[in-house]
Amino acid sequence: MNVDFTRIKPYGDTMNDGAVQLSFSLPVPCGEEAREAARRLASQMGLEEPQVYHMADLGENFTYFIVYGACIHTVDFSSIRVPKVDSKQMDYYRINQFIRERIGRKVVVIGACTGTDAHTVGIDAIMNMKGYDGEYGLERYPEMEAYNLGSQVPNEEMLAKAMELNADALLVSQVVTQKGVHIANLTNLVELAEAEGIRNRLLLICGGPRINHEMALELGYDAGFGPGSLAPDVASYIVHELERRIREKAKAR
Amino acid sequence: MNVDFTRIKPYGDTMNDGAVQLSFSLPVPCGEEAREAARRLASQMGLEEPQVYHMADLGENFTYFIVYGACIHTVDFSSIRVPKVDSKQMDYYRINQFIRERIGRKVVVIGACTGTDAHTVGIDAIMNMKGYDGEYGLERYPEMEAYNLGSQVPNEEMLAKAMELNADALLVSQVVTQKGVHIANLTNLVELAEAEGIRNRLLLICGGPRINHEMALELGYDAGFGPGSLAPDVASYIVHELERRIREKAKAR
Amino acid sequence: MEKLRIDPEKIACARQAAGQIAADVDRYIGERTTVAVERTVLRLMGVDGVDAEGVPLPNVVVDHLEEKGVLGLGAAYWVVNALIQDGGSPQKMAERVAAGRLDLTELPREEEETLRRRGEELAREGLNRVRARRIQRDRLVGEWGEGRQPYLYVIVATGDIYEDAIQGKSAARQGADIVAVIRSTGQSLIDYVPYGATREGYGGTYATQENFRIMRKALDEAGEEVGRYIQLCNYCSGLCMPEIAAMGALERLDVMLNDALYGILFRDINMQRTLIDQAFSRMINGYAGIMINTGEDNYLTTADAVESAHTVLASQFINEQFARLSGLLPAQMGLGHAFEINPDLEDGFLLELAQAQLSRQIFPEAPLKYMPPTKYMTGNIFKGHIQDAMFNLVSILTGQGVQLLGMMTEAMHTPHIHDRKLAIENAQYIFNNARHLGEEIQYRPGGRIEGRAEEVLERALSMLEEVEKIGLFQALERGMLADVKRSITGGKGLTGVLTRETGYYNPFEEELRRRVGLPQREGWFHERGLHAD
Amino acid sequence: MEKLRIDPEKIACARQAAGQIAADVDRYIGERTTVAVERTVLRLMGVDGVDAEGVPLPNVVVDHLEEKGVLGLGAAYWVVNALIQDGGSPQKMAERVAAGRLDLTELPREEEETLRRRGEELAREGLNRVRARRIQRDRLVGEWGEGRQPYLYVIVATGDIYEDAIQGKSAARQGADIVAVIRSTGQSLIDYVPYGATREGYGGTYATQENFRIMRKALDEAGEEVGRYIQLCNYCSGLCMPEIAAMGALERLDVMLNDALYGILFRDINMQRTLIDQAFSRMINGYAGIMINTGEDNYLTTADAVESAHTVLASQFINEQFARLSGLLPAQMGLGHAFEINPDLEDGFLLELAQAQLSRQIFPEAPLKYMPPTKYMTGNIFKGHIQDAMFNLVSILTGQGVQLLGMMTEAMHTPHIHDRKLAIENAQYIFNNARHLGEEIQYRPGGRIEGRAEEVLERALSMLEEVEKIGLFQALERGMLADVKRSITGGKGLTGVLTRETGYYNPFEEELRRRVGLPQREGWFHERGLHAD
Ligand code: B12
Ligand code: B12
Ligand SMILES: Cc1ncc(COP(=O)(O)O)c(C=O)c1O
Ligand SMILES: Cc1ncc(COP(=O)(O)O)c(C=O)c1O
Repeated sequence: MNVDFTRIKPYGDTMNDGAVQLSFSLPVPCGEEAREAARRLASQMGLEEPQVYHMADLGENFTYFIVYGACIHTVDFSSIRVPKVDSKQMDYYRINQFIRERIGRKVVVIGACTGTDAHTVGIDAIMNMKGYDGEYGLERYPEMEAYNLGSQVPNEEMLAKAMELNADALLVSQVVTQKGVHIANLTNLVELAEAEGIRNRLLLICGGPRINHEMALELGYDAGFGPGSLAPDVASYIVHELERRIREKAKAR
Repeated sequence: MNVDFTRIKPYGDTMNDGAVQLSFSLPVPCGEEAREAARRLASQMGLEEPQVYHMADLGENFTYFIVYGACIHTVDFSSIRVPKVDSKQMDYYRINQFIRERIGRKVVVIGACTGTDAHTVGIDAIMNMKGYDGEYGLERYPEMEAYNLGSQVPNEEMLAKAMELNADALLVSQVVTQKGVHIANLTNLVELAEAEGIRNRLLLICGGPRINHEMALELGYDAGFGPGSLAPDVASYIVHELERRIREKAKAR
Repeated sequence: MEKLRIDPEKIACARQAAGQIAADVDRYIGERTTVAVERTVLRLMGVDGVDAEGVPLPNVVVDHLEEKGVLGLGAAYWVVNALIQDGGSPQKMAERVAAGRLDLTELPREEEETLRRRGEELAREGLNRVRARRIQRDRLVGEWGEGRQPYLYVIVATGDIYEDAIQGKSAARQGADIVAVIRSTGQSLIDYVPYGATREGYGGTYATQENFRIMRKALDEAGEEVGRYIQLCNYCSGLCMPEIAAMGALERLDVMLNDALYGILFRDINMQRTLIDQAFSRMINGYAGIMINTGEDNYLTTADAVESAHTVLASQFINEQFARLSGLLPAQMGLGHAFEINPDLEDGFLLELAQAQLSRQIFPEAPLKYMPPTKYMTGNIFKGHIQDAMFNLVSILTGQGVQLLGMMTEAMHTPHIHDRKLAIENAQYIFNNARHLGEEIQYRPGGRIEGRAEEVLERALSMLEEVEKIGLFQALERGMLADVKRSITGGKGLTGVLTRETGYYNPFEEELRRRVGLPQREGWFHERGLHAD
Repeated sequence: MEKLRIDPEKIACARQAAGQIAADVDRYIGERTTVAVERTVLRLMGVDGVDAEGVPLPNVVVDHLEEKGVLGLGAAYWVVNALIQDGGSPQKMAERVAAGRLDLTELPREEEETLRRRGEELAREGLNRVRARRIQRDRLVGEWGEGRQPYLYVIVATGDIYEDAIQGKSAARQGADIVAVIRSTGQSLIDYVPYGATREGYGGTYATQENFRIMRKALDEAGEEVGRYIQLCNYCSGLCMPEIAAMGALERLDVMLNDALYGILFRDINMQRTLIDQAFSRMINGYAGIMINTGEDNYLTTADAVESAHTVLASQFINEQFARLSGLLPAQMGLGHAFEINPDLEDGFLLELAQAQLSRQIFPEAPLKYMPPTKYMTGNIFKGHIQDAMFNLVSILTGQGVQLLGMMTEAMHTPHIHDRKLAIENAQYIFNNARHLGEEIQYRPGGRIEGRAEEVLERALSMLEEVEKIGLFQALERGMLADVKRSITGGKGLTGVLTRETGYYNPFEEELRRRVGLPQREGWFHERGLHAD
């Protein structure tokens, strides 16, 4: 099978058949007109021959649909470039060694689950002594001073702590994302840091199930880590970036 | 909640949030670029903030995605009109009475699962003596002569039988739809009937899980019946339409 | 039917240890009250509404008394006094305090007996309103009927009470038996109850009395139409625990999340505060005929479900004893547990089954609340949906009471309208298709399942014995529950804890104890006096 | 482990009745052959390819002999004769017949002994090729390992063999143990095997020898990489049943759908034709070490699964006996049954469990082939996915051998690439998570499950006794199986049935019987002679 990577299409069982499954509800009463509405919506989404295979009355004049169709859109896969945290990945031992050799002092890191968010499992996975998924958390790193402030920490408190401890990096976890609350909260932290004039002295790092690096950059962070991240991913990034900044500053002087 | 029926949108938990779930595979190796490709495809389909919540390596350079996003398209529900088989629905007893009183002779009906299709359960549901879902099949109707030719019946054979028995209606079932084989097969039957010059003497009716009335009309049939159809639905249609035609012919003379 | 052969002796010992643990705490909290308890008293007297700045009147009055340093006598003392001196209703009185036109502490002080008479009257009135709601519930259940257990419990959590109402009605029509309105993040840590209808919460909707009313009305409408009384659930938890109990009792809620320890462990609320608040809140819930749901399931979101299974059981024992001390009947105790074992564990299903069956046998009358897989739910909605199916299977196999339906979209968002539909279909299919399977299978004596149950009970027992030895406060300080360490003076809300001064007066607690048949605190004071000499 | 207490006496009686039914048929078919059997003989001799019009050479030669009215002696007779007379290979000889340059009946006739010598030689050569493939399979399984039972069995059905190869490899990487290539609609009714690689079928892909090769290669590649021998399955069914067996044996297929009655009931193939064809096809499958899968599951697509459960069991007994007569070992008998009970039936799961466990106990060594829900699958893929999960659960609980994975998209299309992935994940999750559940549960003696099993066995037994009395042909005429009535002279392919004339020669059957240790038909002729007098 030859794939034209400049024009890839969904695949079910035949190259370029465009097979896509959809499901959604519409605020209309269940019936043939509802089915037609679902079909038209799918058409607008670029599905040819949309088939409503299942329709269910949800009550209150809502109807649920499961639809299959053949998507007409294509994507140029060959031109896709995804920004990635591109520091070289090191392990626990190499990271500590790197700090000793290239930074020469302890790296201070503060983590928290900020705002009203109380989902600490993610930030704990990165920071806790006992670690996660076979990797020690940052608290265990001898060359790091890691402070986990826990959950529901106001941005102000986190920044105050950062100044008090002269932190190198802030690790912010955001798990609740309903109505974009994480965006608002993350943006607010950056703004506060800028207002305090300490934005440039800090590595601002965020993470969570709906975070990715690209989006973190857009929000004004230095890096973002999504699902499945582990302590060495973050630590590798921190120490490399820190070293780079220290070097740059040295040069500038 | 006020719904603007001229511009309905998918609904998750807030009016007009556009929530849509998608799944599909792309012929690309699993990885961040694949995720981005999926996101772009979803964007093209009109999903804002598409989130790839699940990505799985299918091997052989295929990747599967589950995506959610907010659809920007709207549908004018208020203007939707769906063509429906519009004969008045009658029950077993009324249908037979109708035939006796208004047609005055037995109605001859031939059914079959045509082409290479061997799925007889659907046509049997409509025709079999013992019936289906609580409704007797056409074979049971005293005022009908119903012949079920069974499965894998060539179109030619079905038409020959129609001429031999001077049939009023042909009931064609098509269940296998892969690569549009049902369309080809159904079209072929209409063409043959026209070539034989008997198209107008017959009610051509098709049915099956992927058939609907609108599509049947497009294919040149008089009516189409989809999933969940029952014998009285079809019989009601047949007898009304037959009576109408007989009346018209009488007038024309 | 006793399906697992487990040692009744061990169960009895565990229950006794938990009883002792709860009794120790009860002694401690009997000497204290909280701002939330006092606000609750005001609410039960009928105080409602907010002042010009939007501060709820119960807060205004209690803050006023606290400021004056006199709250240790109980809000009721001052309010009843004012009513006698000044006439009017508690509401009017509160409005005057709010307007700065009344200082409760400056009024002349009535004699105790007069106070008591008026106080008791108010308590009777307040609790009669609660009783009326309870009677109304019984009548409606009688008229409309209700779902059978395991109840299908779903959540709505749009953040907008009007959307919630639609989603709740839709859920009812889909087959739900219980609809819970999830609270917005953060509400549990605010020391007042928001007021009025609210339309923007995050991850949930604010619990307000008006919101309770809106949902109650919506579900009654749907319930009448579908011919099934639909139970309404909210969160009686956080810094306003007893106030929410009162609000729920007045608005005919049917189910309340209400745990003796949850706030301490998962919201870092001060342990004294929560333990005092829960006791009063549970008396109200008990009297209102509300089923409580405890939160043991939460342990397994941070701790490992295999490793920490016994902590769930131990906590169930403790919650049971606290509930008993507040007059809740076993049939009102929706003790929590959860299907949180890693789905990729070989034979994990056997362990789940063991735990669910064990809880069933240990708490035979409790309508156990069974929580779905959440932690190991991923973006793979298809896999998630079958995890939920296995969860439903365990439930019907072991006869759980309240089935908090798992959503295939657990890992992404609070439920969309159709997520609930699919979840309900899932449970209905499994429950119906395997309805009597539990009656038909037996567990191999001495097999993996029985062995696991024994092990969990064993470990729960030794944990309870340990806690009994050191006391619950110490145990919490050492992090024995959910791996979370809390100090007795740490956490939120400690400033809201007060010692009951001599003459402390809470006519509602007294009346509640009378009506429910619990011994009076006074009695206990005397007793203590006796023990002390 | 005998989990259901069922009467061994009844099982023995049923087995005996089925044995008698099969023996009666065997007597009948021993006197006959079919065009397909004769074409198979040619294929085993190495005849392959098509003539100028695209007609397969085995057909050309057999048609040629039929035209001349001499096929009753067996194709081997004429071909061996020609080889001796004329030299060359069977292939060359067939090509010459195709070109019209050779009339086999016009050559001088060799003596029987010479014929036999050459015939046996050809048979040995042909069957040695089969044996080599079998040995190769054993070696590869040894080298790469294989999946554990229940095997994860998936289908590919794109219609295009090259897409099938991709999908098959992808399935292997996803975890499949067996990959079946579904046939295009209609192939079963054509009286020849298409030739070469094919790229357009409907609802499936044509079974051709080249297609077999392409898939075998693809799966070997994937198998080597994933470290698990991937079994290839196709359909040894329809008018070319034994030819496909030969092709499969030569291309190292591992599993074949192969049922003694399926073609009769579901494809309206003449019953004599199918019964003769199946016997020879099964000898080949047996010798090739292929596992057959029977098609009892199909009964439940037209008949009701609760009502007609016993017909499935009865047919399993019959298939077992036919298989035995062809030298198949129990370990090669993938007897079919299916999870087709209406999911909305209360306690339907209990009935499914009873049936699966019953089959397990009655055929303890057979790797039962368990078919997923199909009939009650709808466009609701989410519900479908959990129906499949329950199906998987029954399988792991009862120890089935081959798990034909259910697809959530059953009601819409042959599987898409990710449908398979989700289906495999489903089975892997359930199998692993409940791995030893079967060992841990027991069925309540005399309970609903045991009662159901007894009832099904009882009814199967009386059905078999009835069929034994009237004979299988009569039973089929009366519609006793699958509610389908077939006449002994009706259906497709009857013209392809021939009486074996005196002197009929089929060296492959003889050699197969010798190698497998079955009695020779000749022996049977003698026997009959004895009985007859
Ligand atoms: C466990 C859990 C809880 C526990 C939390 C316990 C605790 N101490 O953390 C409890 C029960 C208390 C809870 C409560 C609530 N929860 Co909750 N909860 C979950 C659940 C089941 C799992 C989350 C989790 O632990 N994941 C495991 C960790 C390891 O993954 P992670 O967070 O993604 O972290 C990884 C990466 O993202 C990354 N990472 C994360 N943070 C950071 C930070 C940095 C700097 C870096 C580098 C990396 C990084 O690294 C981690 C390791 O790989 C999810 C559903 C689900 N299955 O995802 C819902 C979920 C997150 N909860 C949800 C909600 C709504 C709530 C409530 C608001 C409900 C309510 N109204 O009562 C409450 C309130 C909590 C609050 N105030 O925030 C929603 C959020 C919806 C949304 N998208 O907005 C979810 C998705 C469930 C749902 N479908 O409704 N919850
Ligand atoms: C049962 C079944 C079989 C049985 C059929 C037995 C029989 N005698 O009918 C058996 C096992 C033999 C079979 C075989 C095959 N099947 Co099949 N089968 C099904 C299955 C499970 C159910 C179909 C059914 O009986 N539905 C119940 C009836 C009552 O519904 P219905 O047909 O929609 O009929 C209703 C209406 O549509 C309408 N109607 C139907 N016809 C007509 C006609 C008229 C005139 C009117 C008015 C109304 C009407 O009224 C009926 C009652 O309400 C479906 C999957 C599924 N769950 O749908 C696959 C399915 C249809 N089969 C499929 C395939 C591919 C095959 C095979 C080709 C596979 C193979 N290669 O071996 C074979 C070959 C058959 C062939 N040559 O056609 C595919 C078709 C894919 C596609 N869309 O093209 C399906 C969808 C399964 C799948 N996902 O792969 N199959
Ligand atoms: C007992 C209990 N209370 C309350 C909550 C809700 O948390 P919050 O305090 O954030 O409302 C939960 C969470 O599930 C719970 O189990
Ligand atoms: C035993 C058996 N043979 C063959 C088939 C396939 O049918 P066809 O004959 O159309 O290839 C099936 C269908 O599942 C079957 O069970």
